[in-house]
Amino acid sequence: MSWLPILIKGCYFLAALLFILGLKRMSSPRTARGGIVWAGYGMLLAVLATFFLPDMHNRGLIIAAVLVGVGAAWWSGRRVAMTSMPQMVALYNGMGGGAAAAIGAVELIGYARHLDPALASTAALLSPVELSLGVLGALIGAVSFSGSLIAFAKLQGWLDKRFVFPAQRVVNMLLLAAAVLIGVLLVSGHASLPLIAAFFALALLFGLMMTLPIGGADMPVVISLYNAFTGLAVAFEGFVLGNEAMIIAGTVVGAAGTLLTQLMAKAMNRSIGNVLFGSFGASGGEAQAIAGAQKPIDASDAAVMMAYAERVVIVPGYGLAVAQAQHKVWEFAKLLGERGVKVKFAIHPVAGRMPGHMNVLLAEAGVPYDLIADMDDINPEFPNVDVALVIGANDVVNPLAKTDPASPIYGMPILDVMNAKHVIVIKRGKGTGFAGIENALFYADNTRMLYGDGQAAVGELVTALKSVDS
Amino acid sequence: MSWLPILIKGCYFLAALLFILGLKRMSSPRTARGGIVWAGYGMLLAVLATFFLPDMHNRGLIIAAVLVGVGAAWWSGRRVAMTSMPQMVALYNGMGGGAAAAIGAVELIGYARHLDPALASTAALLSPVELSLGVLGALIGAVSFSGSLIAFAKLQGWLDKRFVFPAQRVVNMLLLAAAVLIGVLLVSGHASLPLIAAFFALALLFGLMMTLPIGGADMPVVISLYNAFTGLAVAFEGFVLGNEAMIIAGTVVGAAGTLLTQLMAKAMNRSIGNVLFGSFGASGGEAQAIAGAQKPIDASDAAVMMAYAERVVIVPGYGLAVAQAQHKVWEFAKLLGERGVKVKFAIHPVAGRMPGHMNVLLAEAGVPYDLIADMDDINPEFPNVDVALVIGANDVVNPLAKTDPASPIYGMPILDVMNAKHVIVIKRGKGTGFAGIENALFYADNTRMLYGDGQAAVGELVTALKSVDS
Amino acid sequence: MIDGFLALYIFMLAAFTGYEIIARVPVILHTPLMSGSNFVHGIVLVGAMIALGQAQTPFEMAIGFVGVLLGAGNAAGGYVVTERMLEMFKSSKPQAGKGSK
Amino acid sequence: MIDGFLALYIFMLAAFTGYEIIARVPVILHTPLMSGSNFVHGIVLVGAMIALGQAQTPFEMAIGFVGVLLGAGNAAGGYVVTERMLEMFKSSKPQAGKGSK
Ligand SMILES: NC(=O)c1ccc[n+]([C@@H]2O[C@H](COP(=O)([O-])OP(=O)(O)OC[C@H]3O[C@@H](n4cnc5c(N)ncnc54)[C@H](OP(=O)(O)O)[C@@H]3O)[C@@H](O)[C@H]2O)c1
Ligand SMILES: NC(=O)c1ccc[n+]([C@@H]2O[C@H](COP(=O)([O-])OP(=O)(O)OC[C@H]3O[C@@H](n4cnc5c(N)ncnc54)[C@H](OP(=O)(O)O)[C@@H]3O)[C@@H](O)[C@H]2O)c1
Repeated sequence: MSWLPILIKGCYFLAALLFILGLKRMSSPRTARGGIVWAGYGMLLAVLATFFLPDMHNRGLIIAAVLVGVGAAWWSGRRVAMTSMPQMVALYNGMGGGAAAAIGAVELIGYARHLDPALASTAALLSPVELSLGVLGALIGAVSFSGSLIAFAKLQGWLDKRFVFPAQRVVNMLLLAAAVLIGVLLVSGHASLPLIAAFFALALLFGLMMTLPIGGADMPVVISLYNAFTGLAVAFEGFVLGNEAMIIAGTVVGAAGTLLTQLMAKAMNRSIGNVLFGSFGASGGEAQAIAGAQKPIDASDAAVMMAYAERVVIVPGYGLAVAQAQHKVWEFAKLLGERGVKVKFAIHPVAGRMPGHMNVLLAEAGVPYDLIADMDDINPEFPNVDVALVIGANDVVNPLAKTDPASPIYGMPILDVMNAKHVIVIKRGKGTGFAGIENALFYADNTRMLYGDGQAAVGELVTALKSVDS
Repeated sequence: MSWLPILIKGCYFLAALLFILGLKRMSSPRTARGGIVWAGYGMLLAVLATFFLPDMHNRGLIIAAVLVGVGAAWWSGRRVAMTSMPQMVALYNGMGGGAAAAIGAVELIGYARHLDPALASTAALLSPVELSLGVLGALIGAVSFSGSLIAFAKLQGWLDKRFVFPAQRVVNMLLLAAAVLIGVLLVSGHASLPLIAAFFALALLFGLMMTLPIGGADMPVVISLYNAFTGLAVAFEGFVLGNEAMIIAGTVVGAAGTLLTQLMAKAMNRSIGNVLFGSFGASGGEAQAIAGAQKPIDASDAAVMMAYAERVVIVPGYGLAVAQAQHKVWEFAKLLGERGVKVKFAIHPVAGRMPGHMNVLLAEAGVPYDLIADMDDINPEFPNVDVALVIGANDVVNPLAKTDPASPIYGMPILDVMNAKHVIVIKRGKGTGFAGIENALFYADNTRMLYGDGQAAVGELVTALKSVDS
Repeated sequence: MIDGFLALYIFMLAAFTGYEIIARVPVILHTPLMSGSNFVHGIVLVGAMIALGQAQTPFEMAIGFVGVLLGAGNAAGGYVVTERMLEMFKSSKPQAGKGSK
Repeated sequence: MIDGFLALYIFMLAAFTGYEIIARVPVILHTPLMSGSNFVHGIVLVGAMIALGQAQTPFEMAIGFVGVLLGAGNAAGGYVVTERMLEMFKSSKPQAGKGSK
């Protein structure tokens, strides 16, 4: 080995190390920012080193493609709104899956060309193990590609309807089986251009059909799963190319993504299988009837209540994201703080539509993360809380999850808001949440409803609070 | 590759996997027992597979050595007392280091033989990288071997005196430098039997000299460090032999041991360097004078106090291990429990002479681990504790660690026993603890001293408690 | 070319590493973590570059070009989005006395 | 024979794995953990067996023999001691009502 290949291999090693260290630093909000920067340096290093590999042709094309890809993604990533993060992650993840599939395609086409005796070249053929993993990686990558694009479209609101037809699961399984069958043919020496094309067409179609029937609100779980898929696909293609950095980075993401997906599904009290194939909410059974009526309150009364409270806990939910009310809420919390009220935020792990969704929004508004409490930490404290202010949250504070075994969310851990001395709920009307069920909290004796769009209602609270004498 | 080598490699892979899964299961007392069993199966598998390697000669010798080694270790390990665990771990660890050094020696001798043109065989020579790592592994292994044996002897009480002479560090460094120099000669093509012998002699001597001046009570930290050393040595020799299971198991232990060593040193508020080279306690500065006198109490008064208390916390220390009082203490705690007193045990991370020492002793006596509280959990509770019963603990409850910057233990986190309403301390007399300093707790207004050997004193408490009306 | 067993070892160890590292991340960081790990598999860009660098026919080159484009998008997009999110996480400690604690 | 870089990767990943796994072990288990990891490097026995299996001169065989002896002691001793300690750790849950909680 001369020094250049060693240097390049060293760069790849360093990149893998930086990725792992970077992810490790993401385990605390204090170091997380540094973590992504480290990982970014690793990526830069690996990409630069790749230019100096021996036997690299088409350098001009490569540079052009990199510039266009980086430029477009950078530009879109810079200007997208924080509330659209889930779909952007889906989009970028799909691109990664597509790239893995493209690598597999190039390798397969090259392999098919070498099989042709008329064109047979001296280049080494792939070993059976490499070939199999290459095909597997291509399959997974292609599924992740088309699936992620559907997820993107759904979250973006371009595909509102759930696409369902009879025997859907059978059709999907047949699609997958056909793709796998052709994959086996490819591996066993029958690689040819039409077969390769059919393979990718089937894989892409399967990803599409698989994702279409899943409801938009389940998409974050699906995205996280496809994220793990893409990682695996990258690891497999890395094996084909003999690139250890790809194997390691891909596998780490594969494992991490699988774990994250499990954590998400668990926090929603569902299994991954149920998310992918289940018909959520159709659990049958008669729902408990809820007695009583919702009791409204107006903004000035609510403001007075909180102004003279000792402890207020604010519980944001998906409605906060819809209303983009995070800045107003933080303004309101600061005003309360200036009056000496102790304010905390309580966040349910699956509030909103992706894990940590609320944390990102509050962080955007400038809420320091040490004012934000986890479910497990805050739940025992609610009995000492004077006012719990629920803003656009519904399922995550629904006591039926504890009391009604027939409820689709039965068993999901919730924020015990109903234990607070008073509860004020901001929402637009009688709309249900993600699970589409009634919420007993809204009818409780100590609950008052403040109807209105999240941002507008909090704005009224701010105005009202300013006019309360201090 | 035919199927046998693949099968053997598969066994090694499985062994490595079982080791990691086993260590992972050790992270909770509920699964820990299963963890060591898993790791044990991995070891069995790897050893059995090795018999079927091609090119294995001397099978009879191997079996004889394995039987003798396993037999002797099994026998000694079964009958050693729980209080002697630290030295047994040192002994077994030293054996591992010695085995790694022996592997290095065999490889080096074989290498030297092949260098001799008259005897040159067809066997492949080691590559420079392999040779260097082999020599490094042998060096580390030999140091760990002789060092661990000294640690064993010290803990066993065979070597009480600290062995100190002027310019010791310089001599030690010269020894190490000489060993490294010869190692470099060996690697650079000058391997010969006398040189190899000199290399090992120097390495062993260095391990000896390095460990002799360290005080017996610091030995656990040293053992943990040598444990990490042996792991590294095993990983390096694994590289020479091309055995991935050894590389992985060795490296995992190397990393784990390093972390454990750091945790131990940190809990003692010292650096690893300070343990190895420092002169502990010679930090100079004037110690705070302690006002007041120690106020004795007799067993029957102490028993009455605790019999009518609501909450009692028992704090064991090194003296509990010396007095072997764990069984008596648990008997006493159960008696209190029967009277309705809430009893907990509070354990400082470095109470005793190795981390988790007290936990093992209490577990031996049958104390369920959920009655045992960590320092961080129990400290805020002490103000609500009626009686804190300190048995043979000293440094870990010394408030001077918080108040006296001149104290050698200043900055070490302690159990805040002094915040309890009453404190009863059992010890033999005015003896100091490991750090050799006075303890302000013993002179506090709310502290009473119950003098006597740990086991005898607790026995008196038990008798006295039985005669208190319930 | 990597020996199959070595690849298996690397695969196993990398999976453990990924699992263990992520298992400690607090819920508060799950969204940035998801996009951060999404960024990390952007290393696929390197593979796509190699594939395009070895492509010989125009058809292979076209597919390789698309692969590099997509890989570059994955890497760059994942970075920007993650960095933007993490930038926003702040503690109240430095600006003490200002907040509402 | 293992390629140097692959060994480096395995080394790095194994180090992370070891570090992360141990970082979660509670203090209560530190002594058994120390002896448990001591057991795990008893895999050196396998290496010593290979070395003795390849030894050719009586001198090499003698050293190899000592190596296997020591390695076997490490593995067996480490196992017995760890198992004995861990066996003792019990929860009070199954025998509820009996303890002093
Ligand atoms: N976080 C995740 O990872 C994730 C992923 C997938 C699914 N989920 C699911 O999503 C749900 C999250 O629960 P959640 O409590 O946060 O939300 P939710 O149950 O979906 O409820 C949102 C509420 O906000 C109100 N709302 C909507 N727009 C509003 C606006 N502009 N102003 C004020 N209020 C508005 C709606 O009532 P009105 O229409 O009356 O205003 C609705 O009741 C859970 O069921 C969870 O399982 C979470
Ligand atoms: N755990 C570790 O990993 C580790 C490792 C190395 C060093 N250390 C150090 O060891 C110390 C541990 O603190 P500790 O509080 O557990 O112990 P300690 O400070 O060493 O004190 C032990 C006390 O027990 C008393 N004692 C001895 N034999 C006794 C007997 N038979 N019956 C009753 N009492 C007896 C002694 O006083 P009398 O002589 O008056 O009876 C002595 O004051 C710390 O300084 C720590 O840094 C710990």
